[in-house]
This record gives sequence, C-alpha cells and structure tokens, in this order.
Amino acid sequence: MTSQSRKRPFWTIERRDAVAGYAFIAPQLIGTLVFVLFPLALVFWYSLHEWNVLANSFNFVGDANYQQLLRDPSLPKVLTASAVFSAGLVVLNMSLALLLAILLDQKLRGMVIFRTLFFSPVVVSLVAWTIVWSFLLQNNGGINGFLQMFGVTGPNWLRNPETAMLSVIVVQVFKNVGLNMILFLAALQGVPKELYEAARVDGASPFKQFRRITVPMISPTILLTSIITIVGSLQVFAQIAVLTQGGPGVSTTVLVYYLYQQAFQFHFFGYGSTLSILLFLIVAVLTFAQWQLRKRIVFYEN
Amino acid sequence: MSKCTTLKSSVALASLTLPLAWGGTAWAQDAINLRMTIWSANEAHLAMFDEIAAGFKETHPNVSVTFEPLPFDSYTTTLTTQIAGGNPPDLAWILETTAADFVNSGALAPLTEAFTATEGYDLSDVTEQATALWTKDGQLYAYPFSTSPFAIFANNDVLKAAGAKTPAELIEAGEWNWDNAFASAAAVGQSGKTGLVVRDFKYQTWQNLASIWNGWGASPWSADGKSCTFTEQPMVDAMTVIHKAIFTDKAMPGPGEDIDFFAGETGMTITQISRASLLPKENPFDWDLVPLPAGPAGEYAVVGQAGVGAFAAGPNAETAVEFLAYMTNAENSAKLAQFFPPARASLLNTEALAATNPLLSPEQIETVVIEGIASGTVLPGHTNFAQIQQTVRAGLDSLWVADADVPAALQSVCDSVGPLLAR
Amino acid sequence: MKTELSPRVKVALYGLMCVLLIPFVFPTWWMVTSSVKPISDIFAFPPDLWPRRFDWTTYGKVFELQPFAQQYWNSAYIAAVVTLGTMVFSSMAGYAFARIKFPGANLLFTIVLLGLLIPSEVTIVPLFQMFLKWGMINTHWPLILVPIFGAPSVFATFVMRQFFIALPGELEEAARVDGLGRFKIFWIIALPLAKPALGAVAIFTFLHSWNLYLEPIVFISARNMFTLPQALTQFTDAYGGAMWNIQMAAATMTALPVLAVFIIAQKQFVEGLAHTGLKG
Amino acid sequence: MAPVTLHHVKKSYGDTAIIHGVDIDIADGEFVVLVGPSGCGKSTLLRMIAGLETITDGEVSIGSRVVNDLDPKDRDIAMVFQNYALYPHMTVETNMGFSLEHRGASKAEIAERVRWAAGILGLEPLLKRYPRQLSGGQRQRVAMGRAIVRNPQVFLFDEPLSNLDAKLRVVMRGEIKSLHQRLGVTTVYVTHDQIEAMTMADKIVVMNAGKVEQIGAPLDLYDRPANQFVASFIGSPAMNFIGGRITTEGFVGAGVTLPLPAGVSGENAVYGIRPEHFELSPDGLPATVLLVEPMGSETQVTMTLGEHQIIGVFRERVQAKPGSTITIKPDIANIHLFDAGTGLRIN
Repeated sequence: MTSQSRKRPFWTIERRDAVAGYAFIAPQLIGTLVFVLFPLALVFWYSLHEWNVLANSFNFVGDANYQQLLRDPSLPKVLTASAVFSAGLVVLNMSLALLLAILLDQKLRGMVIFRTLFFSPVVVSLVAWTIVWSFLLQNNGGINGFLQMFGVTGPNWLRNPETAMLSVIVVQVFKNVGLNMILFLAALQGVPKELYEAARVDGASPFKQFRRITVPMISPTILLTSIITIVGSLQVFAQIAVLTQGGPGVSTTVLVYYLYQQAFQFHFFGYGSTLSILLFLIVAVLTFAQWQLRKRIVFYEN
Repeated sequence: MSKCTTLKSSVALASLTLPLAWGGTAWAQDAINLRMTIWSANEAHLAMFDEIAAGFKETHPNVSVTFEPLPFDSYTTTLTTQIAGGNPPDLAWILETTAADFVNSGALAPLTEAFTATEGYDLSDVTEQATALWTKDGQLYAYPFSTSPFAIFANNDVLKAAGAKTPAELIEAGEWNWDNAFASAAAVGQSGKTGLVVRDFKYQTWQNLASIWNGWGASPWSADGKSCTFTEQPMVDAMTVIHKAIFTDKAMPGPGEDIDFFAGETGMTITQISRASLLPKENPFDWDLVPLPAGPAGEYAVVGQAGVGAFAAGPNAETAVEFLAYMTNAENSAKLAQFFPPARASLLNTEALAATNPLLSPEQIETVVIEGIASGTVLPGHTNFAQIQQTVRAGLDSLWVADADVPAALQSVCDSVGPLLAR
Repeated sequence: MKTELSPRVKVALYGLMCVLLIPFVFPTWWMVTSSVKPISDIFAFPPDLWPRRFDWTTYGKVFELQPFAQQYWNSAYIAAVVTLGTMVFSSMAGYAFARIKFPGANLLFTIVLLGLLIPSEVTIVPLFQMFLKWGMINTHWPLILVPIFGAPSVFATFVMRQFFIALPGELEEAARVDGLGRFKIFWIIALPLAKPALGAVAIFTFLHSWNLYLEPIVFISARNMFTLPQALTQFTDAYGGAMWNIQMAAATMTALPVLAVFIIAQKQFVEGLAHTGLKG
Repeated sequence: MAPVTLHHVKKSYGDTAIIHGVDIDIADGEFVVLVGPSGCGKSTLLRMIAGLETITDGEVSIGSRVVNDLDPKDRDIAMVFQNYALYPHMTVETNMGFSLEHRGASKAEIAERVRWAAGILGLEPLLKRYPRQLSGGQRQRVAMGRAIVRNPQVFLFDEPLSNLDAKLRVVMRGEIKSLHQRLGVTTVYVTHDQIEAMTMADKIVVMNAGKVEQIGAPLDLYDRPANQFVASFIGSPAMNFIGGRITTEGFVGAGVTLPLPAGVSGENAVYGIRPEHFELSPDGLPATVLLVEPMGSETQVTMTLGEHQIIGVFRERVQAKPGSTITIKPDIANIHLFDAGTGLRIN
C-alpha cells in the first residue's frame, strides 16, 4: 500500500467542513443580500427616477434628483440638525456614561440598586418613554411645573428652536446612556488594579490616574461605543416624530425624518431614495473614519 | 436529541406562520367584499355603517362591506401608501384638504351618471356649494357626506367666573365680533384658565385657523392655488390679531400647551359641531353653541368637509359606486345626518336635524348648522397638500414666538411655499 | 481610586447619584402615577407626585379604544420570533466565520459586515416596494424579516463571531474525537457555551424589535396589526385629541413587564451586555 | 488495541512544510513519547494521527486501516488535551459518558463504563460536579477518564501535564504510566519535557524542526544519542559540548586537551560529556570554579575548563569557593563525539 495507489475520496474532511461553513452562513448571507444589499441597489436605481404615486408614473430622470439635492433649500438645515443632534448626543451620552460608570465603580454599598435604576430607561419602550417626556416638556408640563416650585419659569422646551434640539438630545441620552454606562463599567472593572497601585506608588494624582491609566485602558470601549452611538444617532426617528415632528421650523428635522417625510408623507419616492443614498454615504464615511482612527489612537494591550 | 431539535424547529415555524395566517381571510368564490377606509373608530359610527351595509346586502346578497378605521393623524399618508402599493381600498373617506389631490389624480371613479341613474337618488338635492370641491369638469368624484360647520362652544361657567361676557350676551347686544370674543377670552386667560382654544390646531394643523382668518377675508393662497397670499393685508391683519391674542393677551394657549375644552377649564373653543358628543355627561357645565363671530370683513362661516369616493382601478369599482349610491341616497343620508351634518337641502331644516341632534336647540341648529352649511367656505386645500402643509407649518413656526415680526414671518412662509404652489 | 472612601466623600457621592437619578426615574414614576389620574388632574400645576384621586378606568379604556391585547400580542410575538431567529442565524453565521475554514470566508464576511452600514432607514423605500410586491404590506413579515437579516442581526453576527473566536479550539477537537459532526459541535458544545454572548444578542435584538417605530408605521396600517409603539401614539379621541391618562396607562402596561423582567434578571442582563465583545 | 504506523508522513500549509516525511512504527500496546522543543511538529504529528489535521502526504495507519481520510471519530482513538478540553457545561459524569452517548451506547452501558473508569481513577465522589469545581489534578484525571471510558485502540496525549505544578506532575506521571500498564493500550504521548519522556516511554521519538532525530528506548537515547541535538535534548543538566580537533594526543579544544578513547578518528569534532561523567581527581584537569550549587544528594559546579564553560555534577560535597581551582577527570567510557559539520555521532 503506497500513497500513490490510494485514491482519495471526493468528500475530504476539508470539503465537508467547507460545505458546513457555507450552510451555516447561508441564512445570514442570503438574508443580508435580499433584505439589505439588494434594496440598497434598488435605492440607487429609484434615486435616478421621478416617481409619482397617484399618477402611477415612473420615469428615468438621470441625476435630476441629485441636482435637486444640491438645490434643496431645506437640506443644509436638515444636515445641520442631524450633525448637531449626533454631536450633542455622542458628547453628552459618552461623558454622562463615563461619569456614571466611574461613580458606580466606587466601593459603596447599594451600587447594584443605583446601577439598576440608571439602566432602567433602556428597557422602557422607546415610544412610551418619549411620550412621557413629550408631556413633561410641554409648556404647562411637569418640568416647568417642577421649575415653578423653585420660582423659575422654564422655557417652552419643544417649541423653542434652541431648546427643542436640546430636549430631543437629552431625552435620548437619558433613555440609552445606561447601555454605554454598563459597557464602560465592564471596561473599568477590567483595568488591572496593579496599574493603579503602581501609579499611586509613583505619586500620580487621581486625575492623572484617570487620564494616564483609565482612559488609555478603556479606549477600545470608548471608540466602539462611540461608533455605535453615532451610527445609532443617525437613525433617530421615533423621538422626533413624537416630540417635535421636526419643528419648530425645521430645527429638529434630522435626515431620517426628512427622508420619511419626503418618501412616505409627500410620496416623493425618487427624491426620498436620493436622501437614502446620502444617509448611507454619511454612515459609511463616519464608520470608516472611526475605524481608521481606531488604528491610530486606540491603545492596545497586545 | 434529534427529536428535540425537530420539536424546537416546528414550534419556531408554527409561531412564525400562525399569527400571519390571521392576516388573510378566505373568500367565497363569487362573493364581493368592498373595503372602505374611514378615520373614525367610533363604535356608534361603525354600527351605523354596518347597518347601511346590511341594508345593501338585502338587494345584493353577494356583497359585503368592511369598514377599515385608520388613525386620523396619518390617514391620508396611509391611504396614499395603500394606493401606491397597488392595494387601494374600494371606497375611502377623503379630507377636504386633500380633495384636490384625489379629484385631479384620476384615481377616483366618476359618480354623476351612476347617481342620476339610481332611482330616487335626486342628486340635485345636494347643494352645489357642497359638491364644488369634489367636482371636476362637471363630474362628481366624491360625495360630501359630512359638511360640518365650525362654531364656538362656550363654557359659560368659566366665562362668568372670569367676569367675561358670554357669547350669548354679546349676540344679544349685537356685539358678537372677534374684538369682543378675544376680549372675553383674554379675561378668562388672564384669570388663570384658558380663554379660547382652536381645537386640533396645536400649532401644527394651521389650516384650522381659517375659522378665524376668514373673518378678515384672508386666505393662504389665491383661488387658482398658484400664488401665496399669506403676505396680503387681510392675512397680515388677521395673524397680527391672532398673535396678539396668544402672546400679549393670553387669550389663547401658547405653543406646546395642550388644552382640552371639554375637560371644563376653558372659556371657548372653535371646533366642528360634531364634537358636541365630547361634552361631559358627568359634572356637566353650562355650555352654549354659537356661530363664529363677525370679523372685519363681516359675518362668515367655515365648514370642514369630508367626501367619500370609489377607486376607479379596483376590480369591483362598479359595485363600489353602486354601494356609494345606496349609502348616500336620501334615506341613508338621513341616517348619516345624525353624526355628519348633511349637504342635502331636504335635510337642512330644523325639524329633520333636531331629530338627529338632540343635544342642540332649534336655535343652535338654525344659526350654526343650517346657516353655516349654506354659507360656509370650505377649509383650504391644495394638490400636493401634505408637502405644502408641512412647509407652511415649518414657516409659521417663526410666527409662534412672543417677539415675532408678523409680516416678516409671513413673508418667509411665502418664500418657502411659493415655489411649491407655482408648480 | 480603590481606597476606602471617607464618610464625607461617601455622603457626597450618594447625594450626587440621587440627584442624577431624577431624570432616569421620575419619568417612569410619572408615567405610572399619571395612568391612574383623572385627565383634569394630569395638568395640575405644580404636578402631583402621588395621585390626588384615583381613576382606574383608564386601564379598561385602553382596551376599549384599541385592540390593545391584540397589539400587545403582536409586539410580543414579533419580538420573540425576531429574537429567536436572530439568535439562531447570527450564532450560526458567527460560528462559521469564527471557526470553520472555507474558501471565500473573508470576502463573505466583509459582504455581511456591509450590512452594518445600511440601517433599514436607508432601504425603507425599496423594502416597502419589495414587500408590496410580495403582498406582505399590512402583515408582520417585514417587521420579522428585516430585523432578522438586517443591520441589527449583522451586529449580532459580529458579536457572536468575536465570542466564538475566543472559544478554546480544544473543546471542539475533543468533540470531534468524541464523534460529533459540525452541526452537533455547534449545537451541543459551542452554543451552550455562548450563553453570555447569546444573552447580549437577545437583549439587544429584543429591545430593537420592541422599540421599532418607523418600520411599523410604514408597513402596517390596520389597527389590529399594530405593534405597541405604533399603538401608543394612537390614544386620541375620535378627532385626534390626546388622551394623556389613557396613553399613560397603555405606556405603563408596555413598559412595566419588561422593566419587571429586567429587575428580576438584572444581574444576568448587565453581565450579558458586558460580554458583547465590545471591549475591543 | 492496535499498532500505529506513520509512513513518510508530510504536512505543509501552502508552501511552508511543517513535517518533512516522518516514519514511525508503534507496536501494539507500546507507550511512545514524541519529544522535542516547541515548534518541532510533535503536536502536529499527534493531531494528524488523531485526524484533527489533514495529512498532506504519506500514510497513517491504525491497526490495518489507512486512516488518512477518516474522521477522528472513525479512527477509534481517544485524546487527552493539554488544557483537558472538558466541556464546562457538563458534569464529570456527562463529560465522561459523552462520546459513548454519541455512539449510540445504551444508558446502562454508559453508566457502567463511566463507573468502571471512575473507579480506576478514583473519580467516584466527583461525578456530579462541574469541571470548574475541580482542581487541576482532578480535571486531568477526568480527561483521562473520558479517554478510557470508550476503550479505544489508541490513546493520544498532548502535553497533558504541562498545566500542573511540579509535584502533581510527578504524581500524574506515575498514574498515567500505571494506567498504561493496567490497560495495555497503544499510547502516543507528546511532551516537551525530556524527563517525562525518559520516565514514561517504552520508546522515545525525538523530533526537531519537523524531522525525526532519533527513535529508541530511553536509556539507549541517553547512552548513545545519534546526534548532537538528541544529546543536548536528553539529560539534565544538559551534556557539555566542547568544540575542537581530534589528534593523536587527545581532543584539543581551546586552552585544554581532553583524553579520548582508543580508535577514534576524524578532524573537527565536538566532544560531548554529561555533567555526571566528571569525577574529582587530583590528577585531573584544572578547572576554575564559577558557581557551586549544592543540591544535597549531589553538587552541581559551573566552571571553566580551558576557555570552555562546563557543568559538572559530583556525588561529593564540593567545598570550593568561586575563583578557586579544582581538578576534574572525564570518564572516557562515556564520552560522545560528534561531527562538527553534520552533528552526527562519530564514535
């Protein structure tokens, strides 16, 4: 019996394993192709068309919708609103999450209760949460009633262009900051205690310990949560729909809400698709930029 | 193990398919089911419609009608979405604001011939004023089943407590005009309660303000709908008064204050008379129903309309039109009239209306309902209304602040909506 | 940072946390208490922390105004199916990408990862058209299929892959020697060990589905097919006026069960989340 | 029980060859240890026998069957892994019975076999526990129990003791050996620890860089290493090597001339002598003491002989101070000479 004379069966271990691999990924892959990538191609196709629903017409118009995008007087305001919302949300969310995580990381009794309470809005239905806040934020609602007790007359939160955006951001921050808080807390607890002990022996102040040890050690978590938070912030819809309907003016009309209006309220599916392409490009560029950033600045243990 | 896996997967499969199966219904072969979208989920309304449908079934045993209530807020959006999806209902209620969109689109089936051919229908009984909005080139495309005048409900308890004159007193004195109405409202507002609420306006549905500005002879756009008239003098004057009433005199609740007149803490509200059903039955207050006050341009009335049309593209369009003719014939119109003020001259008399509106006094029916329907202007509408509504809404937001420059704010409205109107 | 804190510092920290808690806890408190206030008391100024009068009829009215039980069921079973489906498909794909060698794995993984960049908000228009073609508008299929295969499940696949990569290879080899094929290794060995990651995926997926709002309002128009978030915004009288106390009763019923589950299982919840492999 | 034969076995990943053609014959019931430095390919070779790695070329046979394309489960082998690979979510009992369960054994049969194995290894009190509740030694025993439960033809061990502390390692070494003696199953055992190899093996296969350096009984390898690599790898402390030339006067290194046995020839060579093959002798060669490490039973002395640093191990208690000179004598019956170029043994 030599190796030359032995015939290898077709179904070798590797081949069988490869088939298993394809079978395992098939549902996810096919699903992603059908429900994500194919629709993305369709969005692009639609964006090249003028599409009148009631009259049932669908005409190729080339880049006309993209021309409209450049001329749309509302679009700069919408993009500004989106940028303000995302930036405000990320900054507030991340810093509050970090603050809460550091507080919860202290050696105190009852931290589990505090952690549970801070996290609780995450599991409250988003629309329920937003409806409650929409009531609290009314001019004659709970917040101003509360302020009144201290003799302060609060602004008309949702009707004032300056405070409307702030309100939407803050409502969203309180809703979801618990998620990032937990991730930060896990990261903080993963920092080896010896590092702090070594730093204390070296005479580093608590602030310096935070800046030179804590932040670098949890930087991967900071980066990943910020990616998720930013991409998530671009998808904000229910909060806007319930709290401000994009107003006052267009001050809280973020891109997704504008897209929804154009496509499903005004039935401009062609232009709505063009806005979708814009949204996709923004998400893609932001994600890519952050991954690049990750390579540069994030500290790694290995 | 494999048994267990099979069990698990079949449970998963069943839970996937079961609830979805509920969405579909199997029909008998030659049966026709007509679907009508409506925006009322009121059980009394539904019971009446079911009764009418049952009546139709007596002569057309194979036809049944289902009424599909859609949420009012997103009614037109949902309806248009269904049409866009190639799944239009057979019949649909249509709001006056979007009448132009539907009548002009060619999506609706023409009704005039079918109605005239129906025995005992008497289309001429329906007032022309009411059908104007739903007619194109002499052809009726939807029947105005509800022509509901805007009027003022007053809470005399609240008004008197604030030392304000009630509308009845003002009418008696021949002084029922906006100056005095706002003065009464301001007195209530400054007493800590709410003066006057334009119901459903909520600083979003600005077209409801037509119930005020029509008194100044103002309108949002020209008669042909091509040019913006927010900047013309009547509108500027009307808006200046409204702005002052809100921000200086506290006669009306400010933006972001949600007030319900029927909770009993408000002096007056402008709304359609069909809202009388919301009057509280327990702890009732001394209420009154009066016509809109006179404006600088004289006496006027405003009505909200709702039409019902049949879609031309559906496979059962003919049957749908037939049903529509049945539903809106003289006999059934009388039934509809108990909830929806009718547009038929024969029903527009005090006796007929009193029978169906026991809450209202004969005088209220006469002054508010009959005169209102007879002389009322319909709320503004336009093709492409959704986008225009939103654009104006966004523009007007700059007006709803205490220190707004009214002409400038209105100018900005025209700047943004003008190009849309001109299209 | 880890030394024993002085009593004064402790008091200060407790005080700070209690103040910070207000915006997290008060809205829920307010929601629950307002649900049993008569409508006229809701606007009491300043607001009452405890209802002056109780009106329990609000809860009954929730069910009168909407087919709320049906809507509750809709949301619950959709979230359950989506969660289950995502757990199955994402763990399978995550496992294969992490542990099985097959040609093109990297390319295919990149393709799947692209899904992360495409939230369903981007593709909502064609999705609407597709489901229309398939006659699935006003059914729950879009609310099930899109999340199971869209961006959230791609995220889940990523989380599962990160977890499986870290799983010791020896366990699988031992299982192979013990006579298990690929699927059984996955099902009997790898999956039970992936409980923490699966838990995190389940939480994320459930909350995502439970909170979906844009998709239902686009795809669903019949009241009895509504999901809870959609239904919550519909508690208005016949003419669009908000009915706050009833809305709060509905919101309370929507929020409390999940809140209760969370409080009971909060340890597993939090630990599961901390295991998402997001530590880099 | 069956013999295992490796015939010209090769392994490569793409263009990188890991195993360069290995031939090993393992007799039925034999305990063979594959030993070598890390990265020498011994684990890969074991995993190829197990079926966990594919075989690029050549043949692996178990009994009379060529198993190249058989799944691990069809090879009738059992394996004990370095980290034990106990299923964390199953009890000891389930872990041990797991493979039988998946081969369709009846419940009663499984229970009986598990009880039998647990009895041999003293695991009865632990059967209901989970792996995380066990100590390292207990886990090791469970891993072995899992292997013997099935009564396979071949046992494969992949560095099973490397995670245990030194003392436990000695105990477990003994247990594995006695288990083998009791069951008599053909065993292939991989380790990097030459002491394990020496103490346990019937036959040692020394591997380096994907090749077999030498196969033989432990003491054969110790006494007559075939090349310099084996010589250096087997034995602790390691053999001393002194480079130089073979002349008629003896072996000439740098600054020292060492005695040679009769009849050796060659030019450039390496002179190898184990530390224990020096003796203190007044007529020996002078060496300068660098370090003295008394072990109790013996004394280890690091010193320079000529210019070469060497280690000697003496039964006597050496009382020398660093820097002082002692005289030592190599035992010429136990010297090893290797070709300086090829490293092959020349005497």
